[in-house]
Amino acid sequence: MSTEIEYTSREMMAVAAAREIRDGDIVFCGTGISMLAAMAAKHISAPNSVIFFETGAIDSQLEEVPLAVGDPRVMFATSVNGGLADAFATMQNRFTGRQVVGIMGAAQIDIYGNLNSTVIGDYHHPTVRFSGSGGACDVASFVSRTIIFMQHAKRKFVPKLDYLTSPGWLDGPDGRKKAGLPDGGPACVITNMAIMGFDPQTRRMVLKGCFQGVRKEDVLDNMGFAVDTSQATQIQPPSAEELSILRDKCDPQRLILG
Amino acid sequence: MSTEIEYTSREMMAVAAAREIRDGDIVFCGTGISMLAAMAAKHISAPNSVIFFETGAIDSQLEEVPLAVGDPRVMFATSVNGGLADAFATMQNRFTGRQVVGIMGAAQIDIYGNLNSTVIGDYHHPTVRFSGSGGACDVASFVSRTIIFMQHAKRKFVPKLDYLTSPGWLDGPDGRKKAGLPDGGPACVITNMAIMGFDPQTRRMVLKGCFQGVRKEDVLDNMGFAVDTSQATQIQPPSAEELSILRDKCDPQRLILG
Amino acid sequence: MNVNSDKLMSLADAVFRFVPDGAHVSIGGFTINRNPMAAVYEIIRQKKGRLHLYAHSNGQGVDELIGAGCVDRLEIAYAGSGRFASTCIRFRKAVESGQLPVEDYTNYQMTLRFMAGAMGVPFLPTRSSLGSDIVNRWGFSKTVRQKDPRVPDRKLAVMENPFAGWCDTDRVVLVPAINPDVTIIHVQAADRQGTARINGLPFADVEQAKAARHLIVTCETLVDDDLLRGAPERNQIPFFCVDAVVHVPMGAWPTACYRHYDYDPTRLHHYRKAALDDDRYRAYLETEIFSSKNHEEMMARIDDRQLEKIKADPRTGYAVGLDRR
Amino acid sequence: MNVNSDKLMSLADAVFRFVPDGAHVSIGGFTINRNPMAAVYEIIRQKKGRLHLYAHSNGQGVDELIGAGCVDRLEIAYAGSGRFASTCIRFRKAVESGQLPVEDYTNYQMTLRFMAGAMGVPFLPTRSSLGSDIVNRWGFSKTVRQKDPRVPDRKLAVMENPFAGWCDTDRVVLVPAINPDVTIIHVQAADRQGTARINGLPFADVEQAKAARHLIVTCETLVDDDLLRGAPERNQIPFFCVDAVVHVPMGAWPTACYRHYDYDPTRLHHYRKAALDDDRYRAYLETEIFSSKNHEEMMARIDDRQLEKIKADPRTGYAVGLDRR
Repeated sequence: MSTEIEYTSREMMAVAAAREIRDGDIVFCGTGISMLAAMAAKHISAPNSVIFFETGAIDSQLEEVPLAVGDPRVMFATSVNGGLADAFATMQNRFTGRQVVGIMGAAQIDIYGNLNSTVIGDYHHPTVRFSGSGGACDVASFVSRTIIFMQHAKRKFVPKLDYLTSPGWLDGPDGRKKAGLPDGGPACVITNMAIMGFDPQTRRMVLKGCFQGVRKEDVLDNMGFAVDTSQATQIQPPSAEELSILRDKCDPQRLILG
Repeated sequence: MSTEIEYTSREMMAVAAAREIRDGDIVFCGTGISMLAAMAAKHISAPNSVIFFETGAIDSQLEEVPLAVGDPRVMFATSVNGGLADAFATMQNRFTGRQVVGIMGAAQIDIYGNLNSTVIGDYHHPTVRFSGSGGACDVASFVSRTIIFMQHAKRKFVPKLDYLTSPGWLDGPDGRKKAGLPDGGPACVITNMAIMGFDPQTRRMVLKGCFQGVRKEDVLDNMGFAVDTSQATQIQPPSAEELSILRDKCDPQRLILG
Repeated sequence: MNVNSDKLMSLADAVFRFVPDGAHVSIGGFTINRNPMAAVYEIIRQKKGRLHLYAHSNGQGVDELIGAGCVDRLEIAYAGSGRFASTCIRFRKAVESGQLPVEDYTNYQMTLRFMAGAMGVPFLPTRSSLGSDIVNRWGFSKTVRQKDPRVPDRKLAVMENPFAGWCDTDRVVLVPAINPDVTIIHVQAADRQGTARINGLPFADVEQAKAARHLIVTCETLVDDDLLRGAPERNQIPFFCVDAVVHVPMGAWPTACYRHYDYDPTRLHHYRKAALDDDRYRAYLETEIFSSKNHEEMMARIDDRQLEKIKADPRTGYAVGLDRR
Repeated sequence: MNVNSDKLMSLADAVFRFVPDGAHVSIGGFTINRNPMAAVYEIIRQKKGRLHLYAHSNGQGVDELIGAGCVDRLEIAYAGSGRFASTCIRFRKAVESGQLPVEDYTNYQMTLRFMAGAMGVPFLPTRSSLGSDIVNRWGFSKTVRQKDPRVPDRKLAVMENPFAGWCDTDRVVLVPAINPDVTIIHVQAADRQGTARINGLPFADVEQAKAARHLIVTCETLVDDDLLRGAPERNQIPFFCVDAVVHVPMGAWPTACYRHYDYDPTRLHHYRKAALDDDRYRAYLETEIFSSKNHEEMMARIDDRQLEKIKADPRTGYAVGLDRR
């Protein structure tokens, strides 16, 4: 017997990302849903994961959800309150950087997981200007694994980025090596419909799995490029326990969950 | 009327160096007599001078004389206890570095004020091995003015260094510029016999003044190269006040003064 | 570079003396935290113009300076204020309307640029941004770069590793040093001579401070030097880097000042609403900034109950349970 | 890199596990202060050999490791212990007798090399040493450099400034990163997970710690994590950098540990006298180090009155009025 529990796609996304975090990972968090994912992971499958922020806070004890990575809530009872320089060095460092998983979002993504968070349109005369890289390009450059949040929409999954802010697999299997970047790259893209992965040979995006009630065709209809869907599975919906952790322990005010 | 006060050549040297420190200088100190000079200067002519150490201590309140720049006495009641990286950056910094005067010693010096504190003899098979640069080369490279302590002896004032550890004026007026170093260089050399300066045109060493009871010939006899002595004056002996500050306030245990 | 023993002055004096029109300026803080807002408002009040602004992710202060028309050129990594503005609103309007030339770097690169300035070297290396448009696209034209000797001749340089693959690295990006004419930071405590202490995260304030030709430190509390020198491990800014010490309680408001007050959601939402509309924004500038003589007067107009709500809890350093919706 | 929650182990275990023969090692501290001496003695006791040692001005610890024959190669800026040895005595003997190849850098360069290792870049730039023999003469031959993949192919590189005279700089020296196999530091306080706090000057310990593949932290006091997390501004080492936490009271003796004890002039003079003579030094190694099982036993043999004299005064952090002649 089981009871149906209602949940939102934001909740599904946060839970899906939390499941990707392994025990012992050092989790680089941005603003918003990525913080919830990291907070939830610590309560579920990765109690020894470490949450850290580009602002310099290491292993923040998040009693309340921060609304920015510069929120004073990230400074409470950390292991060390360092500076930006320390935080980014942790990711570029040859030993600690290998253990970091970065969670990030963007305005556009291409088939190799490269991200744009700078402009839509011409760089010098943009139609839309976004915030810019912040630490996103640094994280994408340095760490061994990134998890990307996206809304599934044709204008966001594009054949060509208007601006390549953060390197994914660049132009394929040797792209990062040719450019001079460390090993590593995007592990998965979590959207409101599905989880996308990257083929280990071609480094091109593939559909890994659909959320409950989503068909492969729905996913493809909302993308500006085609991807292999042959290996796609059905994603397990959030369990009652996962939802209760997310709702009660991570964001009781629903500041991020909405 | 006046009373003759006995003093040692070490005391004369410390006082002579203290007189070179200007109010507002940031004084980089090494071990030994240079610390005494800096401590004395704060009590005499440069109350607003700042004593700082390569170890990272800034404006140390020296209630007791430290026996090394890593002595815990340098850490007490400072403005900031930083690290080595901070200390050297202060000297390389384009704004603060210009205000720093460095005090240092060496095993050998040449006519352009270049210093050796590494080896006597062949570098790979030395007759005598010294401590090496430490921060000396850094200070000599970065700051606008250095004061050098030396024992006056032929084997120490040499035509050619066995190893150039710390750059002075290198090979003359354009030496530092050609090498790529910032402006600045040795201001004077204080020995147990005299104060040497550097000709502003040629950057070659000259005799600025002899201590009480020392003749120009004595100075020349103790050097491995000839210097212009035409402008040499008689150096004022330490005043009673200078001596009492040095003895009573700076080194009552005579740990450095001997 | 200043070893005077008393550098205390009014904010109006400090801004008047050290922030001339056309100055290259950097401000401390991060998004909605510890921005030197009192100084930002004073710069706006004194109608400073043609500023060249350097920022990593300084957020609120950057947006208000841009909104008031003080800024001619911007070098930045991230213009956002967390959930209050995923992209800073006046920044976005200025860029989209073609009024604000921007040079884009990453957060680490901006940090390294300040660090290089503080260290006195012309550049520092990183592996960040290889293969990206941060390397390939430049915001400032050659002409702009050649005209101002305070701007380097190129945005960055890509270089092969001269140590034959050492550290498994083939290539690095060199980013040029920044030496601002003036940096302004807001700290929790300073003494009259300028020794300063930051609580919580220092962000890149220390690098920004040490990179600058002149440094204005505004402080939440002015303390005796004995207090700071009793625990010098906790101080970050040596006094000789400082030119002006200004005592401004609530000097970071409406951004947060750890262990003193939280960010002010009411004010940030109010700002957001004003910023979205040009007319409302003009009114905001007039009634909220220009019509007040100084920060004290500006703060006096804010409802005490609003300020009470953001007061930091002594255990956590922020306002526990604050309504932030 | 280790996120385990309990890394507490004995010093013997930590040295056995993380300091194999031939390891590339760096130790913290400066001249006669906060050297990880207990670990140094344990390395000697375990007769570790062929170490490649990196030091800036670490002083006493470096000299004892060299004296005991543990070190095959040394990269260093300064081998001295202040007034107790203007040049470290066993170091000097080893170099003059041709037994110890040395590569010379400056203190800042060694610091930058650790910093580069910590930052994950292959090099960092400085203006220091241009025109000097530190640039021109190299201690390690090409053959040595080619044989060990843990040593870069060149000592340093001189490079023209690619930013056309930016910062009034024409040229810089690039110094290669160091990533030691293991770094050992002694701190005032740590918790079992590895978060560590240094009081007084950190020297270059933090850079050395973060540059290393493995990190051993010996601590004067073992504390609850709550205590350290109550003031994280004062902590320098995040726990995930740490592999072993070892509780060793008097772990820096005979060098100083700020706010706990001063350096021990009696012992340092005793060491000096022993070091000057080969026979006496062999006896020193035998009776003082090898014959003791561990640091506790070594300390138990020291006269309590001698240790009482070096106890730190609570106001200043050192032993006021200590006879240091």
